[in-house]
Amino acid sequence: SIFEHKQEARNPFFRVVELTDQTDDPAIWGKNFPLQYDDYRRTIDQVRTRYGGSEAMERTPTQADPRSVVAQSRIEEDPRLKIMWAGYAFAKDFREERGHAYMLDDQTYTERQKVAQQPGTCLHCHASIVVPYEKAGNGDLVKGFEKFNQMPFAEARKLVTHPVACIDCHEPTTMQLRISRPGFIEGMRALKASQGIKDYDVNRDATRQEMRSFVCGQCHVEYYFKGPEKRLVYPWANGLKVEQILAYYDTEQFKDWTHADTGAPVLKAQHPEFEMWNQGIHARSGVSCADCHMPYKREGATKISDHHVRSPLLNINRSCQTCHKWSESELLARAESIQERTLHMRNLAMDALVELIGDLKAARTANPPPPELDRAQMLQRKAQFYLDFVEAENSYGFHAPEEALRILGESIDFARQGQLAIRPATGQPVPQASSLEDQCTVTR
Amino acid sequence: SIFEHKQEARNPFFRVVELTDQTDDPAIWGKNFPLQYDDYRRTIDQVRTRYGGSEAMERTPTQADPRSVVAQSRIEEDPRLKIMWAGYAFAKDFREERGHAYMLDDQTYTERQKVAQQPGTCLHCHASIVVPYEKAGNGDLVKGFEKFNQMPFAEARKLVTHPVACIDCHEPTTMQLRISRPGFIEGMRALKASQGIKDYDVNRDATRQEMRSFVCGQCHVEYYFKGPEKRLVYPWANGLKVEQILAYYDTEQFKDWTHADTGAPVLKAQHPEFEMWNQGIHARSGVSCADCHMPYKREGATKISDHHVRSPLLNINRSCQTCHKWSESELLARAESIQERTLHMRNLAMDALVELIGDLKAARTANPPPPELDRAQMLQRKAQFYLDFVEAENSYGFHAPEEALRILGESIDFARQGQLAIRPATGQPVPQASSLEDQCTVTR
Amino acid sequence: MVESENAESSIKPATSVTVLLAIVLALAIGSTVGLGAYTFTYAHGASYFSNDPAACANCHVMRDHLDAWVKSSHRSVATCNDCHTPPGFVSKYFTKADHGFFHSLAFTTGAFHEPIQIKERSLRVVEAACRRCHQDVVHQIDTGTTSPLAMSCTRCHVDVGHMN
Ligand code: HEC
Ligand code: HEC
Ligand code: HEC
Ligand code: HEC
Ligand code: HEC
Ligand code: HEC
Ligand code: HEC
Ligand code: HEC
Ligand code: HEC
Ligand code: HEC
Ligand code: HEC
Ligand code: HEC
Ligand code: HEC
Ligand code: HEC
Ligand SMILES: [Ca+2]
Ligand SMILES: [Ca+2]
Repeated sequence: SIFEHKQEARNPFFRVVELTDQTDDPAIWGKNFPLQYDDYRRTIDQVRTRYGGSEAMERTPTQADPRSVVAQSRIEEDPRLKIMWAGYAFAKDFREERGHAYMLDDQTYTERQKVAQQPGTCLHCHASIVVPYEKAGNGDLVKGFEKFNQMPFAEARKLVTHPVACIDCHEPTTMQLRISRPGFIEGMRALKASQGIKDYDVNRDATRQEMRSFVCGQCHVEYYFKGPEKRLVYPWANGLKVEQILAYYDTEQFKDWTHADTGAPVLKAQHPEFEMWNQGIHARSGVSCADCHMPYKREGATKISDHHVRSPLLNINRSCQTCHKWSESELLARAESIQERTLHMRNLAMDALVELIGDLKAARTANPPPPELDRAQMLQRKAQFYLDFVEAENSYGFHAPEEALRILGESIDFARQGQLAIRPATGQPVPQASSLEDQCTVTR
Repeated sequence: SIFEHKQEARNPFFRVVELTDQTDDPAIWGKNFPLQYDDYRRTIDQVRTRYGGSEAMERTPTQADPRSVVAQSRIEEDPRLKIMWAGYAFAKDFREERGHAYMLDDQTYTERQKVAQQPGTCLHCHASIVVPYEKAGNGDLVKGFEKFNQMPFAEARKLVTHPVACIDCHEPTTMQLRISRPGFIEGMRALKASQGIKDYDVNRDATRQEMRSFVCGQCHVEYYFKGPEKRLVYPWANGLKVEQILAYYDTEQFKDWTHADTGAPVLKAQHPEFEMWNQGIHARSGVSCADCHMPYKREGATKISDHHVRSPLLNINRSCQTCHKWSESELLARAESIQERTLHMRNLAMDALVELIGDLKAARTANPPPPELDRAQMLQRKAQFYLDFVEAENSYGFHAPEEALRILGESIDFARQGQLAIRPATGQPVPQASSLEDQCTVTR
Repeated sequence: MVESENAESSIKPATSVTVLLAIVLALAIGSTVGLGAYTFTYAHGASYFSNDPAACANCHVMRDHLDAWVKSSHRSVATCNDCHTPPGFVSKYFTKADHGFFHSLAFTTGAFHEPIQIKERSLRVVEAACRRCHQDVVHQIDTGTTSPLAMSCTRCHVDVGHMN
């Protein structure tokens, strides 16, 4: 009743336990902040939206993989993905991502662990790792990070217990947002340097509104493992746009793998939500990840951030209507029409790429192989990275609708040019038995 | 009360002269509405924005063309347009459009009049034509319209005096907006019919807010001349999207001309502002043409619609800032970044099309011509219409940024597929002198 | 879109009046039983009949709107009731009773859509209020229709009363 409302209004929360830099168990934080904790735990929910969320698929647990529920397989939904990733672990197992509660298990038990030997680096984004890093580095976060990177995954895995938890985003005494991930700290420093800003320190220099996106950018980004130290690096030294990231990889002469069918030195793009969001109108308007994925909700007289991080389309009134006057159904329709258009172009780009891969496969066996084979392979690298940059981005274009369509359009152009590169020029007749005869008679 | 106020509002205008359905001279209307008339006359201004407006180019008047100032030539700015339009009047003269004051002269004196025999139909959108139509039809607007369509341009031209004027958009006694153009009335009826709405009457059924865009849609649309009667038809019977319009032309087996270099049956898209705006977020949000191109302005004690119809980027504070709180420079930057992205993709699509045209040219002379020649020609028709649909749309993508990029991406795909269609399959070696020798020795 | 010609025209005083009077009187003599009435008095129901914006902000759910109003261009020229209540004793107090009584009810039960959205009828009241003060400014553009929603001011000036 209204009486309680007024009571709550006076004192939103009071602390019952003390929290330190060693407290990584979210349940303990939950004693002070039960409302946020309750929502946080609800990330186990699996609800599917038209293009997002995730579907709970039953499976019979095995010794090797005790999970009784997983998310739907993306490579079964669209087998063209297996052709794009031929020769790489993703062709074996790639699923729709689901809530934060699952991040540790899904990483531990994915088939990708079996077909390839993964480093401890992986845990940077799948576990509550502030305390483990500091332990491993004897109080030095970065040293701990480097130690983890060089361990085999299985060994490193033993040192972590929780998925992302309170301490990964919050400073325990003030509850201020805090960046805990070396990958992001170093990535932002490189990015700002490219813009002429010297030794940028995200925890010192970022505004509060920026932090509401940066805490997510700690993990929802494109990345690679650099050198034998398997250091986690965010490829931002030239900027966040797809062409700037590709240029970075080209100068580093980096490839994720050699394509099994075509021999092209290809790359795998991974969840560049932060990079794409940066190219969109919402970022430009100062709208943060948390504004949409952790909107304020009223609990009695206080407003809290919804810690049930999920698709905003499951929560449109809080996520969108604070800024947009349109009805829930209209806002849903607007988001889905952006996603539908993106998916349509993504499918055209996928077809073009698959056809290029087919042509390259044929061309390699031809004798003599076409002179432009290398150029065509480099065009596959380009077309594929551009396509995957949108494919791997999990909003189906919503975070930056125009940028997504621009990238897909260019991807189509690269793929088709690759096909053209290894075909004889137009007007040159296909050599036919007959025409050959003629030429022979001539030479006689 | 609201009612009383409304009654007063009904006829708020102090009139010094009476206006009838015969009054086509705007100067007379101007006696009653001096503010609107003054702004209306200012459409003679020529100011260039980054992608729009128009530039005043001096020229020495001739007998044939007395204009002392014209807008810049688009085909000189980008000669690839001449290749796209090879064999069509637009390859001779195509200029940036400018203010309403010039519409009648620019149409009368364009070089396109000299290289082709144009019908009276043209005047539908370049003159104040309500009174002339009714005169020609003895009081029947549509009859007059049909008469005009069948006259040669020169003859019809003698029957009109003013560019678009008050009477073309307003009902003279109430000043309410009114649709006077048969082309639009019939086009909307066909469109609505395709949506299951029977005999739609735009002047009876449209809301006031819709009318604030429909008056512009009378002319800022794609069109063609149907049959020997040269009837002006807006190709909307399947819908307003580019693929729906192309499908309409395909079933009508219509072509604007046969491409000089390739023999393809091609189409010319023209200023589909209304169609593209309809696909954009602003239309979806109920924002009309007049909201941006005729924003309200304070004149003394009252607000009026700015009848100086022009680029909103020359008037950002009134055109954009009532709805968007961003600074003028930020709003300008947002619009230009949309246009820049569109232009970038438009250029890629233009390159792809020009390359296809080159290949087709070569393929036609080849002996034997490649079997897939027809398919490649149809792909040129598609690629070219899609590209021109964005090229001819005068906002450089602003009216519907995502739709413009979608269309350009598909255009690229069509053009490249056209090139591939007429090339020998990959893996088939280019016949080389040497390899021929070998084969000959074999046969020996 | 916010605006639509079909939206039929403004309040029908005739029918409303009786209903209104009933409610208004009922409230005035506080004889209505149940939570609504309890809340009404608790939330300084009496202050409903004043023009003090604070009266509205007795409800924390109205707090945001008060804050947004304080930031708006109308802060110094119009209070809540200038925009949210129609002129004329009866309809004015009916609307207040609506905000007071039904909002009290909604507030107490917590059964309302968040974020709070203006109802079409209330929007009509607001749209009429704009015209009350700005007739001179808009008499040329606000023509040819009997529904204030047909030519919506708030379509463009959405934040004159509440600047977020
Ligand atoms: C303006 C609102 C908005 C902002 C800001 C935003 N997102 Fe999203 N995000 C969405 C929408 C809408 C979707 C699509 C959800 C769906 O399809 O169900 C989405 C999808 C996602 C997904 C996939 C979710 C799923 O259900 O599969 C992830 C992950 C994500 N966003 C992360 C981020 C990150 C990280 C940021 C900041 C860098 C961010 N988002 C910024 C609205 C937003
Ligand atoms: C420590 C790394 C990390 C951080 C920090 C992080 N995420 Fe995630 N996020 C993940 C991982 C890993 C997954 C996938 C989990 C899985 O599929 O098992 C995920 C999944 C998601 C999803 C998909 C949920 C679904 O139903 O598909 C959304 C939405 C999301 N994150 C948004 C955010 C937002 C917003 C933030 C910041 C407030 C954030 N994440 C911070 C690692 C992180
Ligand atoms: C830079 C942060 C980061 C690193 C490093 C990282 N992940 Fe993830 N991972 C994420 C995010 C964010 C998601 C959710 C978004 C998505 O699935 O695209 C995710 C999702 C996943 C998923 C669930 C969806 C799927 O792909 O099936 C698996 C499994 C996974 N990661 C395994 C790994 C493995 C194995 C490694 C190491 C080789 C790794 N991750 C390294 C951030 C990271
Ligand atoms: C993935 C990042 C992330 C994780 C994990 C996380 N939070 Fe938060 N939390 C946020 C963000 C973002 C905000 C908004 C902060 C701001 O606006 O400055 C926030 C705000 C808060 C606040 C301030 C009040 C509010 O609700 O806005 C509290 C208290 C809080 N979180 C508690 C917790 C607790 C307890 C946990 C663990 C159960 C937790 N958080 C886990 C991102 C996170
Ligand atoms: C904190 C404010 C805020 C939130 C939250 C927000 N938006 Fe927006 N949205 C904006 C702004 C600002 C723009 C840019 C246009 C403008 O300046 O008004 C925009 C633009 C849009 C556009 C037009 C962009 C385009 O590509 O056509 C769509 C659609 C949209 N938002 C949908 C959503 C949806 C769906 C959600 C919730 C998942 C959402 N927005 C959440 C502020 C917000
Ligand atoms: C939301 C605002 C908005 C709406 C609504 C809108 N336009 Fe535009 N229009 C623009 C902008 C911005 C430009 C780009 C002007 C420039 O580049 O200088 C433009 C460009 C144009 C141009 C080219 C102008 C020039 O300077 O060369 C024409 C013609 C045009 N619009 C007609 C229309 C018509 C007809 C409609 C309705 C069917 C419409 N517009 C709706 C904003 C709008
Ligand atoms: C009777 C036909 C007709 C109508 C009605 C019409 N236009 Fe035009 N409009 C034209 C023509 C023709 C031109 C090009 C004139 C020229 O280049 O000589 C033009 C040019 C323009 C331009 C370009 C100005 C520049 O500087 O480049 C804009 C903007 C424009 N119109 C907007 C509108 C809007 C908005 C409406 C409705 C309120 C409208 N038009 C109604 C025929 C029309
Ligand atoms: C359906 C309406 C419509 C018809 C019919 C029409 N025009 Fe136009 N015309 C326009 C509009 C709108 C513009 C301004 C936008 C633009 O230039 O793209 C324009 C611009 C022009 C221009 C100036 C820009 C340029 O292209 O150089 C010329 C010249 C012109 N028209 C000539 C003609 C001729 C000749 C015909 C008949 C064959 C014709 N128009 C028929 C609507 C029309
Ligand atoms: C190309 C179309 C067009 C032409 C030509 C045109 N008007 Fe308008 N006029 C409009 C539009 C659109 C409105 C806004 C009407 C509405 O909102 O209902 C308008 C509104 C008006 C109004 C109402 C008050 C206001 O300013 O909003 C008057 C008076 C007016 N016009 C007079 C004239 C006069 C006089 C001329 C000729 C000198 C003229 N108009 C030419 C389109 C036009
Ligand atoms: C009458 C209101 C109105 C006017 C006038 C208006 N806009 Fe908008 N604009 C909107 C709405 C509504 C949206 C959609 C997002 C939303 O729902 O907030 C939008 C979206 C946008 C977007 C985001 C779309 C995208 O593709 O990212 C941009 C950019 C924009 N407007 C710029 C402009 C510019 C520039 C002008 C002036 C030439 C203008 N607007 C005039 C209401 C308006
Ligand atoms: C008893 C607490 C309370 C008080 C006091 C209060 N409101 Fe409200 N108001 C609410 C609640 C709860 C809602 C949401 C009701 C709903 O949306 O169904 C609301 C909704 C509204 C709305 C939007 C819904 C509608 O009816 O259009 C307006 C406008 C409004 N209030 C104005 C006012 C004004 C003006 C005052 C002061 C004269 C006021 N309120 C005083 C609780 C209150
Ligand atoms: C100058 C006029 C004006 C004044 C003064 C004003 N409002 Fe409003 N109010 C509006 C308008 C306009 C809307 C509708 C905004 C929209 O369309 O979303 C509105 C909407 C609301 C809503 C519904 C929420 C929403 O966004 O639709 C509430 C609640 C509200 N007002 C309360 C108040 C309170 C409380 C005050 C006094 C502190 C107040 N208003 C003062 C014009 C005003
Ligand atoms: C109680 C009288 C009153 C009411 C009700 C009222 N206004 Fe005003 N309004 C004023 C005064 C006084 C000013 C400041 C002096 C001036 O500019 O005329 C003003 C200024 C304005 C301005 C110019 C400053 C700005 O904010 O841009 C606009 C626009 C405006 N009002 C629109 C509206 C709209 C729309 C409504 C209804 C939602 C409304 N007004 C309701 C009295 C009122
Ligand atoms: C299509 C958008 C639009 C609509 C609808 C609209 N206005 Fe405006 N209004 C404007 C613009 C733009 C200005 C700024 C004019 C200027 O700066 O010269 C303005 C200015 C004003 C001003 C301030 C005049 C001054 O400079 O003092 C008032 C008051 C006002 N409008 C009231 C209203 C009212 C009341 C309504 C509804 C009857 C209304 N407006 C409808 C766009 C609109
Ligand atoms: Ca998901
Ligand atoms: Ca122009």
